[in-house]
Amino acid sequence: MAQRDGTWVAMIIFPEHIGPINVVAAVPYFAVLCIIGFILTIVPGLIWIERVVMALMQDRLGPNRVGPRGLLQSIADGIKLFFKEDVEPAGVDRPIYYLSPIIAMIPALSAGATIPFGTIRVRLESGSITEVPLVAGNVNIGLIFILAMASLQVYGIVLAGWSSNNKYSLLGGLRSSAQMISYELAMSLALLTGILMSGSLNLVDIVKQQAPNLLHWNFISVKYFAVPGLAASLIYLIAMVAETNRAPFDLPEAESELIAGFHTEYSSMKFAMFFMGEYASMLVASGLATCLWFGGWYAPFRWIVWDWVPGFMWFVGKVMAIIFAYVWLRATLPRLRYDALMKLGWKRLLPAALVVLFVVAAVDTMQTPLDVERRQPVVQVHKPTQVPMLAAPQGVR
Amino acid sequence: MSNSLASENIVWLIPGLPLFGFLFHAFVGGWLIQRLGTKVGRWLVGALATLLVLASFALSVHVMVDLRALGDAPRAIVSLVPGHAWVPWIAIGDLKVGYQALVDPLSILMCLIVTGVGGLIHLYATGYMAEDRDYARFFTYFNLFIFFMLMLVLSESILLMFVGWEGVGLCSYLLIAFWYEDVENSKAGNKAFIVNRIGDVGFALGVMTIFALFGTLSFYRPDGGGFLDLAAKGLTAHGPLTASIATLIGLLLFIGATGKSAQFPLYVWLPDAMAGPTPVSALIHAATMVTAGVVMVARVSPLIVHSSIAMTVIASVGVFTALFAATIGLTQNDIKKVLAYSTVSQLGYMFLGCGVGAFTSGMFHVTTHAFFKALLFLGAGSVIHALGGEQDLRKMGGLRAKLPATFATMAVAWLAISGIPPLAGFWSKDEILAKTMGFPGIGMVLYAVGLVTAVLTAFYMTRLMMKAFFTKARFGEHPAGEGHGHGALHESPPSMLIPLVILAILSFVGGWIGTPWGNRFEEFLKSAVAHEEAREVLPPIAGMALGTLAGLLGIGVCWRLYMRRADTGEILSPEQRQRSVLYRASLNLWYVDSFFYRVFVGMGGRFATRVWQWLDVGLVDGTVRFVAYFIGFLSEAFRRVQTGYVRNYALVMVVGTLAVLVAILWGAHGVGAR
Amino acid sequence: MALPVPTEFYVILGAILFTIGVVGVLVKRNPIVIFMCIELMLNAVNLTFIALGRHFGQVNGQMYVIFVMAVAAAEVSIGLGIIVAIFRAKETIDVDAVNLLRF
Amino acid sequence: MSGQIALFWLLAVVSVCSALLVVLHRNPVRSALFLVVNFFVLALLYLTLSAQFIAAVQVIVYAGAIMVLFLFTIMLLNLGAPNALTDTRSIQKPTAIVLALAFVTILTGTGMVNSGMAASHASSSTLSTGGTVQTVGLALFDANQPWLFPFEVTSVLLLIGVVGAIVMAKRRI
Repeated sequence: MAQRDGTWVAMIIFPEHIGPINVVAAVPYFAVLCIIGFILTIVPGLIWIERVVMALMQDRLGPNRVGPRGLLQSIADGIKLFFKEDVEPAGVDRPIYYLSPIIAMIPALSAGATIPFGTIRVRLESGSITEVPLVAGNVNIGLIFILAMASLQVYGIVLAGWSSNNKYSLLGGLRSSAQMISYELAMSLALLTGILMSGSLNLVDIVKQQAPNLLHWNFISVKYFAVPGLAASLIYLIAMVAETNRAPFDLPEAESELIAGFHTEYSSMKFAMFFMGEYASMLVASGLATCLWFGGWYAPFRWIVWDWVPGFMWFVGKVMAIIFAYVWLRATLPRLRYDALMKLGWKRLLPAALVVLFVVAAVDTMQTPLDVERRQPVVQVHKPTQVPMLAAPQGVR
Repeated sequence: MSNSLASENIVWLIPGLPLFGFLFHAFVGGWLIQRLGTKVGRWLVGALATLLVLASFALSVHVMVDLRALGDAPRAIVSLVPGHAWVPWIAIGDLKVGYQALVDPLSILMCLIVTGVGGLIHLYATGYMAEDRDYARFFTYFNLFIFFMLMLVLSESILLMFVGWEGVGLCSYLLIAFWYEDVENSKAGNKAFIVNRIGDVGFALGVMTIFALFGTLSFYRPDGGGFLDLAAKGLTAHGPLTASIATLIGLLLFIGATGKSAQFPLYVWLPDAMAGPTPVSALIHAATMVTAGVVMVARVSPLIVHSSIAMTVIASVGVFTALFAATIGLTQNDIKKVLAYSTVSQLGYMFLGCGVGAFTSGMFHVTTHAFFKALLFLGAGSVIHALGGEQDLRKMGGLRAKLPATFATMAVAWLAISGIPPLAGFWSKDEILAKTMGFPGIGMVLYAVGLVTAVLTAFYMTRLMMKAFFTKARFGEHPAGEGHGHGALHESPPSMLIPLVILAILSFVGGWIGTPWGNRFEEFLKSAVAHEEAREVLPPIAGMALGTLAGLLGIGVCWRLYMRRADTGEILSPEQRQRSVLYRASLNLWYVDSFFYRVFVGMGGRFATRVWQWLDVGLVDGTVRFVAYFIGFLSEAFRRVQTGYVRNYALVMVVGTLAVLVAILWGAHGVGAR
Repeated sequence: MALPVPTEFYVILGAILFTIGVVGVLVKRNPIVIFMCIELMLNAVNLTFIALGRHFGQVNGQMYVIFVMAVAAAEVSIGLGIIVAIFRAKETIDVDAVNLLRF
Repeated sequence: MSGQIALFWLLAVVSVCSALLVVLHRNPVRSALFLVVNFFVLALLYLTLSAQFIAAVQVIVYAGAIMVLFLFTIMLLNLGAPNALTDTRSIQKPTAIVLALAFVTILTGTGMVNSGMAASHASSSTLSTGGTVQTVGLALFDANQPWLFPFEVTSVLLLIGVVGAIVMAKRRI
């Protein structure tokens, strides 16, 4: 196997078994630990980055008291939140009020399960070397799974807004449900475009087919003449920002109108969990964008200068670049008015995404040899019976 | 049979370019004109439309060269969808129709005519329509027309041809009614559309009959399974091809052809169609679309020749139409109406040629007619343009000096249509008449009528020329005209004159490819149509002499008569006109239109009213009313069930479901017990 | 034998869920809850379809489910629209208050 | 009892309980949430039936879209207050319960479920890839199977749904 990318394990080649551990089988567990650990530990860092970058962009000082360059500020904030009194306003719907921060966080974390963030090489017993993707769930419906989880994220916010017994919260919750449903359409269509370009729903396959170099990454895929990919990825990025309720689409928590929106009545750790959920969904959305549009863990092209850089470093780098774009947007753009938000979602992004999807489908059709001259019934090609069979679970046989 | 066509990958571009033009003008054109300003925008739109058609022409030439390399009987079936061998349009049961083109001499000839003449007329139209409000819309329709016409001639199956057939009909309708603010124009468009529907019923029935009898709609297939392949072998899908089958199909298709190609009695729409802009008349109602019927008959000729009845009917209708329209053309005063009846008459000649089995001659006349009739129309358009929209011959005269270029080019066309050697019209008309003589049975009768028609043709065309160009001017020096004229009388701009000149050259030399001494046209075309060696009755030179004489006779008589009355430009005085029954009949179109109106519109309307009153109001409505009263009576009793509570209804539904379940179970157990 | 969980289990579960949905439709007065119960019934049927489809080794069951879901989506959008319209007109959505269409 | 059976029982109990709570709870928001739970469990049941694609679509369509719409409407009309619209006494409720009991007895108890099933156990041993996107898609778009046309018609249905919802809910169009 040619060493066509510089995964870090190109240097350290695992055997299949380290002691009693089967490495290939252990990869998913390892990946789960990596994802959850990464997301949970990076959040304070992200908050610090956001504050510093914003400060730089807005010509302010930013955090500068706790630790060098305010580096420990986020940790101090975390400790503060942890020890704060747990306030429960009057008239809340208690079970839902306490559940909703958790509901807000779980889908974001579980969506990370199907995002591959690198590969490692493993030497099998037969002596051949195989490349194992670092992913918790390498399933064939990976992207749909992420979509499903993304569609669940709205519950946390809606329920928080409703159960707080506060009209600002309720308004925030309503806004966010409308906003997330609206932008989910454009996002799904953009994702569908990406799926069509890649021909798979499995994120590992999607990343792998973008392998050779920059020109095969979906966002400027030369196979589709660059423009549709560019448009679709742009649509995805915009919809992604709206889906994660980030500026300039942060209407659910528009502080100038709604105090703090859906989390007005939340404090201490409950508030922290909302915060974590938001950053987790940002990270997952960025990771998905990286996998689908920006070539996942691959370097732009092979170059002796960076061939030694491991794949997951590229992945993290790309994710961080997208996070930086998030911050950049927040520092630059004012919040949209509500009708402008809806107009953008329904009248601009959705039609544009449809057009792009159509174009990609058309290009795809043109490039696929159809040749149905006197075509035979398709069924006879693969199965003699009238319907495809499907499986019973593999268990007891 | 045919090896592959070298240029098969570019055939799709021939209709594809005009289609692109259509889409471009439809979606971008108007915006472009708005955006870039009238001058630049219009120039761009017009230039693009013209260039696309001319590019199609160039591609057609390329394909023709490649086609000739295929040998004696070249024929290729290529896909119209790039990159795919066969893309289905309809695939239901046995009916399989794909987007495919049949490239053979007939279709490529028509491509050349459509794109060549069409391109010239596009160029002309950029000048003619320059002042029009709906410039982009005009070229949208124009390019769409070219696209559909190319689909018509290129289609591989008769169903796809039908699509093109209807498409050109649509474009014709849209363009006749182009200036739709005027009610008359809209009515003319409607008339064309409705009359064509009558013919289309025949065509559609013919298509269905073909599918029923042959099991396919493809003309030719590479494996020899097309219905013309079968017909050429004297077979149908179910047995031998009998004369009665051929007669049935032939006549049905011919009904379609009479509609589209304005043959008696369905010709009435064509003169009214002159309501559209003149380039439209030239392109659609003279050069291309109206010849679609001839093309179609020539295309299915291997089938039609099996029926002598159908052939005789085609020839008779053709020659009758030729004579009939020529007599009407003698007295019309609108310059475009004269040309319209002349077109009808010439189309009759073409059908005469087809009917007597000389399909190549018919197609030859299609070709030359496209040249000189387009030229005549464009010349007429130039005159109309110069006179600020005036179309009445009585108000023209003496334009020879004012519009020298227009006159010179129109004179060529005039002589060509009159059948004066060595111009184009002479050769084709002569060939048809020569072949007519050899037609068994009534050949000589047809020939005689055709010859008389030739005299009349020369006469009315000379009349037109005399009235317009020679006699004393009968218009003011500053014709009142909005839009077109710029005050003083002026020659047309170069964009209009260049097509005139090119067409004049073609009208002059275009016939030389089909002289009796070396008929290269027939050599080229004869593999694509049914071909029968004609019986020779007179030596060719004698026939040619007779034809020439007929033309000269018509011209001479007319010339003398008008030269005598050069001051008024009228042969007959008003009293003579009042007295002459024949003159009035001809002027009033032999009362055919009013007859149609009275019978179909008047009596038909009364009949329909009667039927409506008795059948619909009395019987159908009566029954419905009775049922309604009856139900109402019952409902009085049962309406108590309607409590208005949805959940009650749901409860009843559940009870019903339970009942059904019990019934099923009981039934199942019953079956099990048995 | 081949199937670890007998298909009958799934079918009976579907029947129970369906019946619960039926009861909900019959006893509830809040049209939104009635609607939810209808969705419950549809899902019960879906479960049966998929179970039986797996049982017979066919993909047909899943096809039906796809159509059921599409129809359910369309139905919900219109149904909730109707409920909003009714609420706007009558200031209540009690199904028993909407009884104009009666004898 | 194998692990799969145990899993089935767990899911079945959760789904039946949540379904019951949907009906019994007086607060529409709670009803909706229990319905979400029910749908989620059903998605898991689909997974055990190896219909992965349907399971994901179940979550996306039902939990992610339809139920959010329900919640949205409940909040929009502010119907979340408990005890709203409890049923007054009438014969409707007892009748409904009796009927339901009859219904479930007939459906499950009479052997109808088993009729015709035993015959075809053999076919289920034919294993393939299950309900993956590929299997479902190939079957759905196969011109030789009857699903393609209904599928296309479904798009029209959804369009009508969109138009209908707007016409219904918008005050001025």
